[in-house]
Amino acid sequence: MDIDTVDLRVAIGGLALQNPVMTASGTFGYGEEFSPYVNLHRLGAIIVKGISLQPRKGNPPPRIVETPCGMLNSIGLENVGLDTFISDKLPFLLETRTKVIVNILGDCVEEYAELAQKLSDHKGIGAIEINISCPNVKKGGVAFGTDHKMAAEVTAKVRKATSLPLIVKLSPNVTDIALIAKAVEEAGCDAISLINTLLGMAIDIQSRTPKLRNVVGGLSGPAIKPVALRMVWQVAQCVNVPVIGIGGISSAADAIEFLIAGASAIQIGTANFINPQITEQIITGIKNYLQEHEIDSVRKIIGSLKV
Amino acid sequence: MDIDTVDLRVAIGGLALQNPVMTASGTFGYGEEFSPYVNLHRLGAIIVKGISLQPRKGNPPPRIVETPCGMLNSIGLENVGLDTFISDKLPFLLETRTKVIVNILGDCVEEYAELAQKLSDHKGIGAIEINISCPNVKKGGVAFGTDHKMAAEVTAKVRKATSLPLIVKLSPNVTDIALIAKAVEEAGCDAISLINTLLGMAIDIQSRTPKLRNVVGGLSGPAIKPVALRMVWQVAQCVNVPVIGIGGISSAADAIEFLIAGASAIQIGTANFINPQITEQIITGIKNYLQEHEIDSVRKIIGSLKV
Amino acid sequence: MPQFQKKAILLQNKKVTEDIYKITLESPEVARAARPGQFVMVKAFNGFDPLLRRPFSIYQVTDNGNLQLLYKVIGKGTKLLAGMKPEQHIDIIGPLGRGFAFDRSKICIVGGGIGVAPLFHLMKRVLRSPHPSKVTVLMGARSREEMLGITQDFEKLGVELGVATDDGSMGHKGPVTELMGEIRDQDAGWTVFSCGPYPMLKAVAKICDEYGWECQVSMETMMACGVAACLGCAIPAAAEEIGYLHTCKDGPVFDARELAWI
Amino acid sequence: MPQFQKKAILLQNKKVTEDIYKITLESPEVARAARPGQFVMVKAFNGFDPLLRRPFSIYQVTDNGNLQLLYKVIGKGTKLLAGMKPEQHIDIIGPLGRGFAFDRSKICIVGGGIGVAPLFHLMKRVLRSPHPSKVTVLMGARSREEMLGITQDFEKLGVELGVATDDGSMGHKGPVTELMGEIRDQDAGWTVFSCGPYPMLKAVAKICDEYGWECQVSMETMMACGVAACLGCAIPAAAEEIGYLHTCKDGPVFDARELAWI
Ligand SMILES: Cc1cc2nc3c(=O)[nH]c(=O)nc-3n(C[C@H](O)[C@H](O)[C@H](O)COP(=O)(O)OP(=O)(O)OC[C@H]3O[C@@H](n4cnc5c(N)ncnc54)[C@H](O)[C@@H]3O)c2cc1C
Ligand SMILES: Cc1cc2nc3c(=O)[nH]c(=O)nc-3n(C[C@H](O)[C@H](O)[C@H](O)COP(=O)(O)OP(=O)(O)OC[C@H]3O[C@@H](n4cnc5c(N)ncnc54)[C@H](O)[C@@H]3O)c2cc1C
Ligand SMILES: Cc1cc2nc3c(=O)[nH]c(=O)nc-3n(C[C@H](O)[C@H](O)[C@H](O)COP(=O)(O)O)c2cc1C
Ligand SMILES: Cc1cc2nc3c(=O)[nH]c(=O)nc-3n(C[C@H](O)[C@H](O)[C@H](O)COP(=O)(O)O)c2cc1C
Ligand code: FES
Ligand code: FES
Repeated sequence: MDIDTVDLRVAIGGLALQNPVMTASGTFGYGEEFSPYVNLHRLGAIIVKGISLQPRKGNPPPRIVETPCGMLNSIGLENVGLDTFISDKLPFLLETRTKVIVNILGDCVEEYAELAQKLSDHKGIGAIEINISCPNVKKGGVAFGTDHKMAAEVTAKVRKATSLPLIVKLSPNVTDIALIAKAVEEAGCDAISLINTLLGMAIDIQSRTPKLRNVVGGLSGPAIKPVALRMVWQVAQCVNVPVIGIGGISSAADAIEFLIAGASAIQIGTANFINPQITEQIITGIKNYLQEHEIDSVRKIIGSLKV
Repeated sequence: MDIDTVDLRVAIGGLALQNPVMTASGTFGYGEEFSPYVNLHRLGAIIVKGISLQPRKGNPPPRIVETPCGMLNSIGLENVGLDTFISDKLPFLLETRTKVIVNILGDCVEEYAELAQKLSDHKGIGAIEINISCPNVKKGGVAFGTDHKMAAEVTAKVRKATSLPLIVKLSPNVTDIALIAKAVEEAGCDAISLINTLLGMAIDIQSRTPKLRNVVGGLSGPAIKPVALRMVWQVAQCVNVPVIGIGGISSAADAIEFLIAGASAIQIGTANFINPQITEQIITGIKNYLQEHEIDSVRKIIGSLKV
Repeated sequence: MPQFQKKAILLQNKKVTEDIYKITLESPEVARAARPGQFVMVKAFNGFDPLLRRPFSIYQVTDNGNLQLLYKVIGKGTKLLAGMKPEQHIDIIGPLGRGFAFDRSKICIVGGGIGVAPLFHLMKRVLRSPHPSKVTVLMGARSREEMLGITQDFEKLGVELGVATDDGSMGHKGPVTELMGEIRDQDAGWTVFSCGPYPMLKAVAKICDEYGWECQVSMETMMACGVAACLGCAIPAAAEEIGYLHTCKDGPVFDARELAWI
Repeated sequence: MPQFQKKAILLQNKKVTEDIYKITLESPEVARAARPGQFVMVKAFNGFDPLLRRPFSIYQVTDNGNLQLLYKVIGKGTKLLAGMKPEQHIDIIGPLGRGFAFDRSKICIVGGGIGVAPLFHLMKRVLRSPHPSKVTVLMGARSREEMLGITQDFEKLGVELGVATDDGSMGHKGPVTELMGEIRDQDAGWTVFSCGPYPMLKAVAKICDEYGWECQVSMETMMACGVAACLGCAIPAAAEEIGYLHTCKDGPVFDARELAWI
C-alpha cells in the first residue's frame, strides 16, 4: 500500500480533522510557542490553554514537580482572559490550516455559558471544549466533573449558548466515569474528551512542606496512561458520541492504543514539553502503522479492540 | 544523636509494631518466598496474599504487564484458601519475630465475616486486613470499596466476627475517598490502609488485543505514588484511627513522605519485586533520616506536614 | 536451593549476531549454585522505567566460574543491557526455578532461535556426567546468520548438529521439528529437552506424545518477581483441578505433559 | 529570535571539581544564536524517568563555535548527564529566554557557586564589545576548591576577581555581597549582573536598590517546557496587578525591580 493513500481524516461531532492528533489544553500554550519546533499546519487540531471570562493570575509557585514518569501541576488556570485571547492570540491561530478548539473554564454555570456564547461570535473557532474539572464556586467548590448532575447542567447550559461543536472534557477523579459520560452525552455534547489530570501530591521531606505551594496538583504524563486508556475504553463502550483520548500519550504506539480502545482522536499533553516535535512524529507514526498493516483509513482501527 | 536511640515503634489500632514498615498483600507471597533475601525478623509486619474461604485459581494469563514506572496486574486473587494457609503457610510465619497480618477477601459480606471469625481462633495472628476492592457478587459485582454503604456493611460484619485489630484497605477508584474512610471508621475498624491499585489497561497494537487477558487490571508501582500520597493525606485529616500508607513506595524518602502526610505506618508492594531487600533498606533509611534530623522517635514525624 | 541477590560485575558484553549478545558476569555464588534450565532476574538499569527485572536463562557457567547469559535485543530492557560496559554492576537474583532433570541416557536437544539459551548449559553438564549419554542436538533458526550465532559454542564442544532454517540458508529448510522424525527410526526412547518459541514447543510436545518420548520444555511467561510471590507467571496446567502452574517456581522447565498447550 | 530542537553531539564532559562538570556540545545553530543569560533545555536520558528536560544556562560559546554548559550534579538528571560520554547525542532546545542587557559601560558581575554559569558568557561578550566596559567580578563559593572550579576560566581572561568563601579558605570570609560595599566608593553608577542562590540574589538586589545601582538577576524556578507553554515557571512580580512573571520567557534574567523578592 502506498503511504499517501492512507487516510487519516476523522470527524469529531461535525468537526472534520485532517488527522486525529490534537494538542491538549494547557500544554501547548496558544500554539505560537511551538511554532519554532512544529509545523502547526500539520496538526489535527490545536486546543488552547483554558480561557476564562476574566484574566487569571494562577496559583503561587512552586507550580510543578516531577514524579516517576509523570509530573504534578497546580498552574491554577492562569490565562489571559477572553478578550486578550480574541485580540492577541486567536488571529495567529486562525492563520494555520489547523482547526482551533477553545478550552473554557468558569466558576459557575453562567460563566461557562457566557464564554461559549461570546466565542460563537468569532469566525474560525472549530469547537469548544469545556473543562469541568474546575471547582463549582456556588456549590462549595466541588468540581463540576465529579458529580453527574452538575456535569450535565453545565453541558446543557453551554449547549444552549452555542451551536459550535461541543466537547466535554471529563475528570478522572470519579468512581464511575461511564455515569458522568452518559450524563453529559444526554445533556447534548457532541464529543467527550478524557482524561484530565489525576489529583496527586508530593512532599519535600527535608522541609516537611508540600512540593506544590497549592499542596495538591494534577498528575499527567506516561504514569497515568493505563488509567486513561481504561477510562476511554469504558466510555467508548457506553456512549454514541465520539470520544477523544488523553493521558500520557508519548508515542505513536500510545496513540494507536487509544484509537483501538475506541477514541476517534487523541490529545498530546505533557509529551509536548519533553519533545516539542512529538505531535508531528505521532502523525507520521500512525500513518506508518496503518501502511504496515495495510489499513487504508485510520477510522478502521477506531474501537477495533478484540476482547 | 546515637542511631540506636532512634525509636521506630508505632502502634496500629492496638497492634504494636517494632517499626512502621510492612509488606503489602499480594507482593510478598506468604513471607517464606523472600527469606533468602530479607531478614524477616526485622520487618514491622508481614501482610500475606489475600485469603479466601476456598482456594482460588485466579485469572487466565497474561496477568501482568509493565507500564511506565508501574505495572498492571490481574492475578484474580489466586490463593491457597483458608485451610491450606492455616496448615501450610502460617506456621512458618509464626516463627518470625514479626507481626503477621492476614489480608482477606470474599464474594459477599458473610464470607468476610466467616473468614475473620475462623482466623480469630488461631493464636499469633496480629491483625486482619480486609480487601474491599473485590466485587460484591450479590450486588451485581460492584466493588465493596466503591460504595460507602457496602464498605461500612462489610466492616461492621467483620467487626462483630472478630476482636483482632481490624484494618480496612480502601480502593482508590472513587470520587471521595474521605467519605469511604469515615464510613468504615464509623463501622468500627481500628485502622485504614490505602491505596489498593488503580484500575488500568494496556493494549497490544499488533494483535489489537488487551495485554491482560482480563482486559483491565490494577496499576501499582512508583507511577501511582502521587495519587496514593494525596489520598493518605486527605484521609489522615478526617479520621481518628491510624492510617497506613501504600502506593509506589520504593525508597526511604517515599516512605517518609507518607509518614509526614499522616500515615502511622506504610506498606511496600511492587518495590519488593524490583529489589527484594527494599524493606530492610527502608527501615534503615528511616532511621538514618531521623538521626540526621535529630528526631528521636518516628512517631514525631507522623502527620507533621506544614501547610 | 540457595538463592542470592547480588551485584554481579560485568566482565564482557559481546555482540554475537546482529541482535544477539553474550554477557559474562562475575557472580561466584550464583554461578556455583546454578543448574541447567534455571534463570536469573536481572536489573541492569537505574530509575523506574523500565520498572521490572528481566528474566534470562543461564547460558552456561564458564570454566572460570563466571555466569554467562545469551540474550536477544527485543525492547527497552534488553537495549539498555546491550549498552552496558565491562566493570559496571548488574543486580541479579538467582539461580531461580526448576531446571532440567537429565539423568536419562538418550538425550535429544531441540532448540529454536534464542531458545538455545538454557540448552547449552544442559549440554555441557550432560557431556561432563560420569556416564555420558547419547546426545543429539537439533537446532532451528531464521537464517544462517542466526544459526551461526546460536550454535557456535555447541560446535566447540564437538557435538553433531542437525540444523534447520526458515529460509533454507543452512541445513534443512523448514521447522526444526521436521528433523525429529529422522532420529525416530534410529532408536526408541529419547528424552527431548526443548526451548524456543511457543508454537515450536507445542509442536515438539505433540510429536513426543505421538512417539512416546519424554519431553521437558523450558517456558516463558511475563514475570514480575521471579520468586513465586506475585503469581503473575501463571501458565495453564493440563490438569483442570490444578488450574495454573507458575513458571518461576514450578518451571521454567516443565514436563510437557504438565501443561495444557492451549 | 531563532530557536531550535537539535540533537547535539557531546564532545567533552569534563569534571571540574568534585561535583561540577563542564560539558561541550556541538550544536552550531544553537551556539550561533545564543546570547548571554539564555539557557537550553536538555534531555540527556531515554525513557520517562526522569521525565522532564533540565534547564541549563549557556556557559559560553567556545572559539570553535561549540556550546558549553557548566553544571553541578544534584539529583537524577544531572547524575545521568555526568555519566555521558563523547559522541553520544543530547537533545537540546534553545537558546531560550531573555538574556542580559549589557550596553552599560560599568559592569559589576556578582556570582555565587554554580550561579557563575551564565556570567562567563556575559563576561566574554562584554570584553569583546567595541567599547569595552569597566568590569569588576565578585565571586562567592563555599570553599577554595569550589572557587577554583568556577573561576578558572575567568582567570584565563585576565580579569581581576574579588573572591569570598563561606569557610574563609580563599579571599574574604563571608558572603560575596560584603564585597559590594568596597567598590561603592570607587565610583558611582555600576550595573550589577548576578546569578546565584536565591538568598544571595535577594541581598544583591537590596544592596543595589540602596546604592541606586541597576541590577539584573538570573533566576531559577522549576520548569517543564521552557517555551512559555506550561506556565509552570511562575515567579512573583513586584507589581501586584501583574501577579506572576514567567522565568522561561520574561526571564531567566530580570531587572531586580520587576520581582517581588518574597
Ligand atoms: C524464564 C525465562 C527465561 C528467559 N531466558 C531468556 C534468555 O536466555 N535469552 C533471551 O534473550 N531472552 C530470555 N527470556 C525472554 C526475556 O526475558 C525477554 O526477551 C526480555 O524480558 C525482554 O525485555 P525487553 O525490555 O527488551 O522487552 P520489552 O520491550 O519490555 O518487552 C518485549 C517482550 O518481552 C517479554 N518480556 C518483557 N518483560 C518481561 C518480563 N519481566 N518477564 C518475561 N517476559 C518479559 C514480553 O513478551 C514482552 O512483550 C526469558 C524469559 C523467561 C520468562
Ligand atoms: C534558567 C535556569 C538555568 C539553570 N542553569 C544552570 C546551570 O547553568 N548549571 C547548573 O548546574 N544548574 C543550572 N540550573 C539548575 C538545574 O536546572 C538543576 O540543578 C537541575 O535541573 C537539577 O536536576 P537533577 O535531575 O539533577 O535534580 P533533581 O533531583 O531532579 O532535583 C533537584 C532540584 O533541582 C531543581 N530542578 C529539577 N528539575 C528542574 C527543572 N526541570 N527545572 C528547574 N529546576 C529543576 C529543583 O530545585 C529540584 O528540587 C538552572 C536552572 C534554571 C531554571
Ligand atoms: C501544565 C498543564 C496545564 C494544563 N492546563 C489545562 C487547562 O487549562 N485546561 C484543561 O482542560 N486541561 C489542562 N491540563 C490537562 C491536560 O490537557 C491533559 O488533560 C492532561 O495533562 C493529561 O494528558 P497528558 O498526560 O498527555 O499530559 C493541563 C495539564 C498540564 C500538564
Ligand atoms: C501482583 C499484585 C498482587 C496483589 N494482590 C493483592 C491482594 O491479594 N490483596 C490486596 O489487598 N492487595 C493486593 N495487591 C495490592 C497491593 O497490596 C498494593 O495495595 C498496591 O500494589 C499498591 O502498592 P505498590 O504500588 O507499593 O505496589 C496486589 C498488588 C500486586 C502488584
Ligand atoms: S514471577 Fe512472580 S510468581 Fe512467578
Ligand atoms: S517552563 Fe513552561 S512556561 Fe516556563
